[in-house]
Amino acid sequence: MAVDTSYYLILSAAVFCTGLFGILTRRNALLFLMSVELMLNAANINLVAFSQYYGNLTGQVFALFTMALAAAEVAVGIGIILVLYRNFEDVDVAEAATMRW
Amino acid sequence: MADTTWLTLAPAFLLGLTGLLVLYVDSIGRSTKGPIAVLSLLGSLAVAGVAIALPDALGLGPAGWSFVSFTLLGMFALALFVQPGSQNRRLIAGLSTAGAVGALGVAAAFLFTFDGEPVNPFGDALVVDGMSLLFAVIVASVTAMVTVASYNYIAEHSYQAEYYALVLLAGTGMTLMASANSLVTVFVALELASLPSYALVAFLKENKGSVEAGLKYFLVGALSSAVFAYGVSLVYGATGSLQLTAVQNAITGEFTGMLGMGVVMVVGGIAFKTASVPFHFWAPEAYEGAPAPISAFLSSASKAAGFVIAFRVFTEAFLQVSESAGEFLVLGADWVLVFQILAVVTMTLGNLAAVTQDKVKRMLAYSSVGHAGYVLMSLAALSGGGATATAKIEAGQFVLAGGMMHLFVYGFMNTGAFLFIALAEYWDVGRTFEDFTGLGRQAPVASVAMTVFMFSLAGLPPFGGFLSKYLLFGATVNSGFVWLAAVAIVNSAVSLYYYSKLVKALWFDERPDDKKPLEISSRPVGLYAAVIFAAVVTTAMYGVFGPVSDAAIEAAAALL
Amino acid sequence: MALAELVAFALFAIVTVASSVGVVLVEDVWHSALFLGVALLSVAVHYVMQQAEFLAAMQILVYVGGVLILITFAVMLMREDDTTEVVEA
Amino acid sequence: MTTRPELRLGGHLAPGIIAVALFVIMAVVFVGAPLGDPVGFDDATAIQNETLQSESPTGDYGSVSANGQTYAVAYNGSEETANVSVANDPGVGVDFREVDTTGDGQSDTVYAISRTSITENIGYLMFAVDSDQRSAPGETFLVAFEIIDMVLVGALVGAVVLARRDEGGEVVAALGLRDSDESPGTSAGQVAADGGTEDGGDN
Repeated sequence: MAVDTSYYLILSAAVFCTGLFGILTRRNALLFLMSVELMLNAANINLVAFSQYYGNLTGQVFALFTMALAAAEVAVGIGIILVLYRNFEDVDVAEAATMRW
Repeated sequence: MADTTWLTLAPAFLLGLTGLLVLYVDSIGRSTKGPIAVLSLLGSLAVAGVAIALPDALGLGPAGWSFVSFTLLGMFALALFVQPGSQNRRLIAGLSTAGAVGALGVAAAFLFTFDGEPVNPFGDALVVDGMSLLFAVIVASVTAMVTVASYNYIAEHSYQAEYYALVLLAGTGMTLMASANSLVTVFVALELASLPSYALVAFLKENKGSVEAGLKYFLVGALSSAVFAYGVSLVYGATGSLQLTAVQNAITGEFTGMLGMGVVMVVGGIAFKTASVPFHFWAPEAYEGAPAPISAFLSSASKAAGFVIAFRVFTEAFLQVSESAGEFLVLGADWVLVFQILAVVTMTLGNLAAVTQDKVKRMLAYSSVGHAGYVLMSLAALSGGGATATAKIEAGQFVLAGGMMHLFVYGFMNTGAFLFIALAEYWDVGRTFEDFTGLGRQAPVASVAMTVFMFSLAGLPPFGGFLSKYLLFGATVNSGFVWLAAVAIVNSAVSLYYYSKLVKALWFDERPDDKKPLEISSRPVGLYAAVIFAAVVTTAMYGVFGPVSDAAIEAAAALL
Repeated sequence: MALAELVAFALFAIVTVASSVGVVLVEDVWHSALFLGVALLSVAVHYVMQQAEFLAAMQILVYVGGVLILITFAVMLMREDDTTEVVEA
Repeated sequence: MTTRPELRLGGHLAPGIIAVALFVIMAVVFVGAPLGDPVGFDDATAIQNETLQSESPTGDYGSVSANGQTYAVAYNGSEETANVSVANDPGVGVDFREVDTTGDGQSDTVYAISRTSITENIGYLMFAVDSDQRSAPGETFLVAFEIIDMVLVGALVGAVVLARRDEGGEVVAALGLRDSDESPGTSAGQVAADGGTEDGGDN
């Protein structure tokens, strides 16, 4: 067993923070969606690493559920983004500002 | 005799099954899909029959089989493609309402016959106890009012069956959130409540406000669910399990940093669902842009469901209470302190922002944020009250019960208020306070109901809101958090200003000359029924409050 | 052996982090989607290294095969013809 | 036409600092966490050390409990590392192997060795199947699985409702701009949420 669990944790922290950075900087709704995917993946890396650490499958099964939920979330998200595009001809989050943000 | 503990989940089953059934019924009327719908319905029923007849086949147990049939039903519902236009609007709305009322009846019956022994249907991942039943009652009654009101509100729209199905599925998710006893179940039930809600907020596809609200709700929701998932992964990392009691037992103090970070992130996920700071800013947008019945649904039922998760997760997993050893330990981060800050910031921010609004729906949205702040006090005041652990536990039970009762009353008064907005939108009244002037003469019954909701939300004596606020604030003082209660009382006083501003507009203000005169000819039955029902319950809360608050105190006692 | 695993981890960790940074930093949404694909695939490699082979398979099937295709479709549908700079606040 | 990826930098200072600061905090916490060697799922670690619970007077059979069940085992006590024959076959999930730990020539310990793959175990956990072959620990997820099922129904219904374009109750092409069409939303699409104003209620 070569790789320490903490290495994986640092990897996941890096991916999580990258996703957070993307959310803070990018206005494009699709980019936002992709950044959220990165963050969910970071959570999954953690879960798998801890699953290995404890020799306990709970983490792996939960990671599977997270994947399924991410897929469902993307489906709904893309539906909303499509409708947004039809209404505003843009997917810029700030562009859709009928109401104050 | 087969194991029947799964029957305790009947409220959730009823809501979910009705949601799927609505999709079937909608398909049966169509020439091409009718036969498929009937066949798949029969197939699923046959599997359900097998499930009951052969409980131990394949080692799955009755729980497994009942769920297999559920899965099949869901899969077939997908196969019947969603399509616009509805065959029988009345049937679909009636079926949905019947499902919600049925769930309400079952939940209420279970609540009042509850013997105090928590049941674990399907292992440890779920628990049915007093608190989950109480919140099932709240969610089911809000769902029922919303489905009744929607009958008129979405009368002109396509995708009726899908609308009701989404509402019912979200309601199922909220009911399951109330029963979730493991962080996995919490997470997936939260998503079940959220995903249909995103679609519902953006349901008015041609309306820019609705689409924008849907987008913002979705973006913040996706972000917070990612943060929540990461928090859960850290809690798992610190303890090696996800089941709440197991988490509590496994907390050793070895991984304090990781656990603390996980707890803070879990707080973030819950803050989204309850529309609290720091994930509150979606709330005014989403509530304002969404169809008004959906605003009512989200601001009442969804908020209650978020809080029930908070109550259960934090008291079961991150709090160690031992009366015999005299222990009352807050585990992980000092989340009580976090909740104190969040409560003060949330209620102050919500109420101050509500004061400045000139649109009624947005004012209600901000006031809903303020009310989240009040309920947060019940977690913020947990650690106070007395020198001994026993005294602390008793004080904690009272604040928790106060929070539950406030959510219970809020479920009626806030739903009613938003449904009155739905009524105003139905009449094309407009959105600002000025637009509402003179409505009292045109629609006196609805306006009286709205006046009741406003005064109740402000916490004035004759109405339900007074009782729950009295209980909540009193319990907070009892826990030794006088300053917190003082902040809440000041906030309530502020809120009286903007609530009475609306009442004044309804009854006393002269209509400005530049506004076109109101012409209200229709009296939509569904909307009226829901609004009046909510008003009657809010007013008659004196009769209901006693027994329900007893149940709430018992439920809180089971937690601590 | 331990060193080999460590090197493999470091290599793929660099790929994962670099491509996820790429997702948030590149100009074009389409490039972001491609970078996301690389990131998701390299995460699958980490899963294999942690005895989660099934999860790795699901990662590729569900994420790369499903989610990414969906995002790609959305990108294609909504991409503006000329790469106009999105104005930042 | 393909374009080279271009980085967009600048104007990201504050979010960048936030992200890096968060990363540093997390990294410090993770490095500081007293994580030992991972347990993992290898055969070597999945072995559960089971001491013989009872032994026959002749020393050639006994009972051993593993995974919550008790099995009768028969073995030849004089031969080291000999395979144990198991009386009531626990299935392919668990193998028993005897080992002489005290060095007296008598086997005194039986190891239960997991033979179930991780993937198989994930299946058992996910559907809460009670099986002798379940060897890895973990919680059961039947409820979560079924809730996910409902989530997928809800998500797909929601996505289809949103993404489908329809005019006057009739489905037209699934995609495209609304404004490029001849007749945008008719009265069926008009909504009251903003008081019925055309501009989406920005008044």
